[in-house]
Amino acid sequence: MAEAPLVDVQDVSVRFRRRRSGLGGLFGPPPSFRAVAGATLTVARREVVGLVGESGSGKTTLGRTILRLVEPSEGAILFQGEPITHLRERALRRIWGRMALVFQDPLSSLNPRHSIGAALAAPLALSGTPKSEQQDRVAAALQRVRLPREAAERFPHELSGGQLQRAALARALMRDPVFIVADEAVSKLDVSVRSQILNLFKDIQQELETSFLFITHDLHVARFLCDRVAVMFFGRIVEVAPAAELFRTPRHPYTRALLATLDEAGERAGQRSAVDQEAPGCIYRAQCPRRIGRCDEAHPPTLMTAPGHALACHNPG
Amino acid sequence: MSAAAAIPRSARRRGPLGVLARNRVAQCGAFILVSTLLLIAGIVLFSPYDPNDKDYMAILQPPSLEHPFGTDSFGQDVLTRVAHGARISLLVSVGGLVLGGLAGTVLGMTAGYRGGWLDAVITRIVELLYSFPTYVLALCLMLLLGYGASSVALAIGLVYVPNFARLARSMTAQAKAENYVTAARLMGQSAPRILAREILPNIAAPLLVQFSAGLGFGIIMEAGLSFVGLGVQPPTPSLGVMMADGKDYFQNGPWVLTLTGLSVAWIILGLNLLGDGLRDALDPRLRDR
Amino acid sequence: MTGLALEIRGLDLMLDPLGRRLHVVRSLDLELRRGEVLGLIGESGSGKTMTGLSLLRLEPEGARLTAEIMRAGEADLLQSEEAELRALRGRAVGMIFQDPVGAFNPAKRIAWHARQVLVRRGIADWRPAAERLLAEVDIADTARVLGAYPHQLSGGMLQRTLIALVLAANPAVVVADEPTTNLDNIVEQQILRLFRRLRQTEDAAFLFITHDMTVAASLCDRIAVMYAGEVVEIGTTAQLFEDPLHPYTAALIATARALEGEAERLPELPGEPPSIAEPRTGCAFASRCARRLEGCTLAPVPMIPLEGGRRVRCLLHG
Amino acid sequence: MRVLTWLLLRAGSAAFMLLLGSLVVFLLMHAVPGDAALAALGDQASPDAIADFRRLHHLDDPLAMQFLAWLRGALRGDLGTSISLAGGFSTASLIAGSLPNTLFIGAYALLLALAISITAGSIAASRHGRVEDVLATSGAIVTISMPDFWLGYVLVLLFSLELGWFPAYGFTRPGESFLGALHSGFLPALAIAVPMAGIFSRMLRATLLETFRRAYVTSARVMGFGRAFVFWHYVFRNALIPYVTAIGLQARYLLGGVVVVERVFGVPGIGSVMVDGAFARDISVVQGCAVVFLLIVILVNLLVDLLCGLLDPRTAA
Repeated sequence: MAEAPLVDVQDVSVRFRRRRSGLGGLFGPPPSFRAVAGATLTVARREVVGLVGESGSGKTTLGRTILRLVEPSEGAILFQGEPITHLRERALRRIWGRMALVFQDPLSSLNPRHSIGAALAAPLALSGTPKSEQQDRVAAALQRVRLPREAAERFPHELSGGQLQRAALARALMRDPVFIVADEAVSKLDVSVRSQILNLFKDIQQELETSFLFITHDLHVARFLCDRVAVMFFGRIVEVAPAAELFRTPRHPYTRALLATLDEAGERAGQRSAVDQEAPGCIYRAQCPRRIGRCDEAHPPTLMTAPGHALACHNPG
Repeated sequence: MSAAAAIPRSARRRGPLGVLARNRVAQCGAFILVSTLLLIAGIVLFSPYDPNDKDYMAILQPPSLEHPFGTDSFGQDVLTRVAHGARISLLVSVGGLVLGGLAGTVLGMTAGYRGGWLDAVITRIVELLYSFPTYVLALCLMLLLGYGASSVALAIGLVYVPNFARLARSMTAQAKAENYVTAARLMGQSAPRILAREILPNIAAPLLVQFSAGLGFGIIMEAGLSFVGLGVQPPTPSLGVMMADGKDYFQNGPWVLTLTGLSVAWIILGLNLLGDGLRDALDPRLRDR
Repeated sequence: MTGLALEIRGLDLMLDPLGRRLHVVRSLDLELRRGEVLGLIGESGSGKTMTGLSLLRLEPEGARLTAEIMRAGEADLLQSEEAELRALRGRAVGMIFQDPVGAFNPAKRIAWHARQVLVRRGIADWRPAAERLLAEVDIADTARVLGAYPHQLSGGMLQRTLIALVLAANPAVVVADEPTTNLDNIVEQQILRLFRRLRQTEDAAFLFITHDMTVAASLCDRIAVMYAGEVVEIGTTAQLFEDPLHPYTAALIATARALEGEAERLPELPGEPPSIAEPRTGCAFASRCARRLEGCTLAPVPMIPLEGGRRVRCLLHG
Repeated sequence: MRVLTWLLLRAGSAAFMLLLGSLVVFLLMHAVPGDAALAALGDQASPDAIADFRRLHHLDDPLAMQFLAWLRGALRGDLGTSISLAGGFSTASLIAGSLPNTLFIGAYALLLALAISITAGSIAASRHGRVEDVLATSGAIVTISMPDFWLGYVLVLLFSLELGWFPAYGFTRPGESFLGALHSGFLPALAIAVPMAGIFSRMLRATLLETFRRAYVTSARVMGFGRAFVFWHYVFRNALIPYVTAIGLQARYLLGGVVVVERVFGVPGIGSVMVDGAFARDISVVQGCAVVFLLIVILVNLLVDLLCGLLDPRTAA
């Protein structure tokens, strides 16, 4: 009997209303669009799941929805078996103790007016930890991400990019979360620093057995870190598979186009064109080289094609 | 492990005091203000004349060593009266700005952070207040409250509520979308705590700049209201009252109005320079140019 | 007549923000032959963008630029007359930016932009010329693109348009500053493919600035690696990838390889790039270098010429 | 069609603001201490006369009814009767007689301020950091530090009493002689315009400098376009929207200034009417003037919105 998943995302959709402002917002784009459409995904205990896709694919929104920073308009989200789909902020605060988020830009995620030490100690102060113990735990957290002790007295603007991301990770770990969403956490870092941070993520994951949802546009990064990878296109998860399998035998035409960008001689992928979300039919059909008649009729259902390999395609390769 | 190498400390100090240490314009403004305030205090304490001492032997005397700013139609020493008047005007303006600043900031931060219907309601009220010409709003309030220094302060406060509210609202809404606020929410902090601890320190600087610029305008407003006779009432010597008085014998004794106004402009210039310096140094877009 | 599209000798650029002197480009030598693509690789703050702007003489106000030689084709870029420099911009050296949306005047249609560029070149009948130019960069519906405002077009489309407009002036050198970094993977590949085609059909030489080793490898004939304001190694792409000489180059390539392969752990370069404001005596990379020698921190390391036009700034190869 | 709908919506919202504002003014004025009947009839009035007066003016009706009655009247152009002027002048006729003068002075001042600020702001920004910039910037900060009414007297001292170029007091209505109005209105308009111009040119300079830093300006210079061309087509054109918006936000200061400056120069404008009304505690006059002032500001803002919509291709297209 398999363990119940830590995070269970069931058929979640997120609708955003477009803001109407000025003359233009009035009749331009449709008043709402689905940033996430019918996403189903699980993250098991100790598992690292990658969420890859291009900008605008909805991967960041899905990550934030799982953390319930965004409320889904349809579907359900279960965290450790408990439905959190429509909890209010007050109730969420209890859940958030076990979840954390690491941002793309660490500088923006740390309050410029607070020292690193103060930022790390803030959640401890809330839970009434005595001052002396706070200091010890801050020091321990810094050590875990391999920052010197004195970093506690520094302010964010005094740290370099790599140090900042370490500090941000240390803060995310302060409340011993069981699940961390990392949103493009290494994409802004310099090449020579990125590998340090990627290794650090891997070490922390193995040491603390934390589950991760690792959002990235970089397929190499996803392969390096993740056990399973989900591919998103225009709000839909089109394929989920164990990382090695996905990179060896991608089946969705979009996954194939994406992977083809990895090697230079890759096959030609079509121009990206605007997608009408509300029209019936597969979301990818306009660009798809394997389009068949059925693709115009309905978006393909997500089916398990092999153990752990989910696919939404009428005519997979 | 070289990731654990020493992290150098940034030498530059931040915050208003740090700005004062390196911004020439702000220094200039601060110098004008401090020296003028000291001068005012000195005159109020040590002037040989009382602001209301009438000397009918020395009516409308042009500036001299004895009376550096001359005397008015009652033979009162204009410089002494300007010092006392400046004290009143400053008090009125500071009082008004503190009231307006507090109310506006609270309203704006609430609207910006909460959003939704509360934001819509507050925004409408603020927009409405902002649509009244300054003196029109003040006049209505003066009629309601009766003339006098405290009413003027209230009127200045009311006029300035929308300025602070708009600023605080937009900056709070911006800050709310910032990652550090999201991070604080995820760390379990409550809304009031986030507003006070995370957001306020980050938006305080522009509010401070607004406050300093507003002080100058508050003085002008007090002067304007008192000038048309609907503000501070004689014999209380506010700058506006003195200017109103001075205009009556402008042709015979132009120095009363001219020098009083010049003093007003001088104080406001100090405030504006200080505000400008603060803004330039605190606005990241204008920094490092 | 040297046959070089671009020749730079001893370029130094000193910035002066708030009285702190920053030496952002240090004794830089580069040369580009006609039709060549040179990759300029470096991390943020390595001075690669400043090098690009220097070629257009658009260094920030108050900066001090010195060089022995700086020529693009026949044009001397070391002019001091602003009017003469303006005449060179676009014609001697063109530039393509990272953010194609920001490169267009938001208040004007694409046609307006095309007209300004073409009329400046003396083409009165600009519209057919503009349509031809856009067709050359694989834009199919030229009429729609010309009639659109910048905000109505996608990033990839705008980048194509900008490339077409820059090439319209037949510059000797095109500086492309991270032109694909802001684009999605698939669009990025398309633009890179366009560059690969253009280098064969156009006379211009390309200086391709990027932080991405893989991108550079797929496009460039030669690569120059910058670190903390200096070029530390320059050579053909094959030379660099098969046998990187500078430890920094070697580390970059090893990291890229490890990520592409299925490594369990990535090779780490300790520490972080030095701040450009820090004073330095020797090699800027010494503090992170595993093969550091005694002499590395004592005196500035000169560029050491090797066979096959290769150069490296490292004492290990002196 | 889109524009029309937008206009209708925007006008509706403006009308709502005006209604809300009228209500606020009505309530404020109603709360003003003192009995309107006593004020109108004098202390010696008999109780019967007072009762008659109150009945005649519906002073004993519920507040809501009184407001509705006032509103009905206002829509018909009847703003009540002035109690302070002999002969029972109607408030509406007082306002109608004085409003053109105020609008004339206001528009005159606005034009002067625009002319000064566009010149000074453009020069300062394009000569950033040089002598011209320093001069313009210091000039601006000095002018915004001067009370406008005091500046009025200084101007009178200079241009009327010393040089005799302009009248020191009094105003020729634009209806009688437009040239005369231009001549006699110059000093009051200038007194309002100079501090305004200081504010405007600082704003223009700041937005121009910000626009100068935009990527498209660098891009234009890269294309080799001339300095003047880049300034007008790239910088100035794109700085216009924030500039116009900022000017719209100053409407309440500009009209506020008019109220006081009219007193200085004896311009028979609506500001003077309002101040006189306030002295006489003439509620109907003050109320009418306040609402008309509110109307002007709301209309100005509507105009600014429309102008910005036209200037922005994102909305105009």
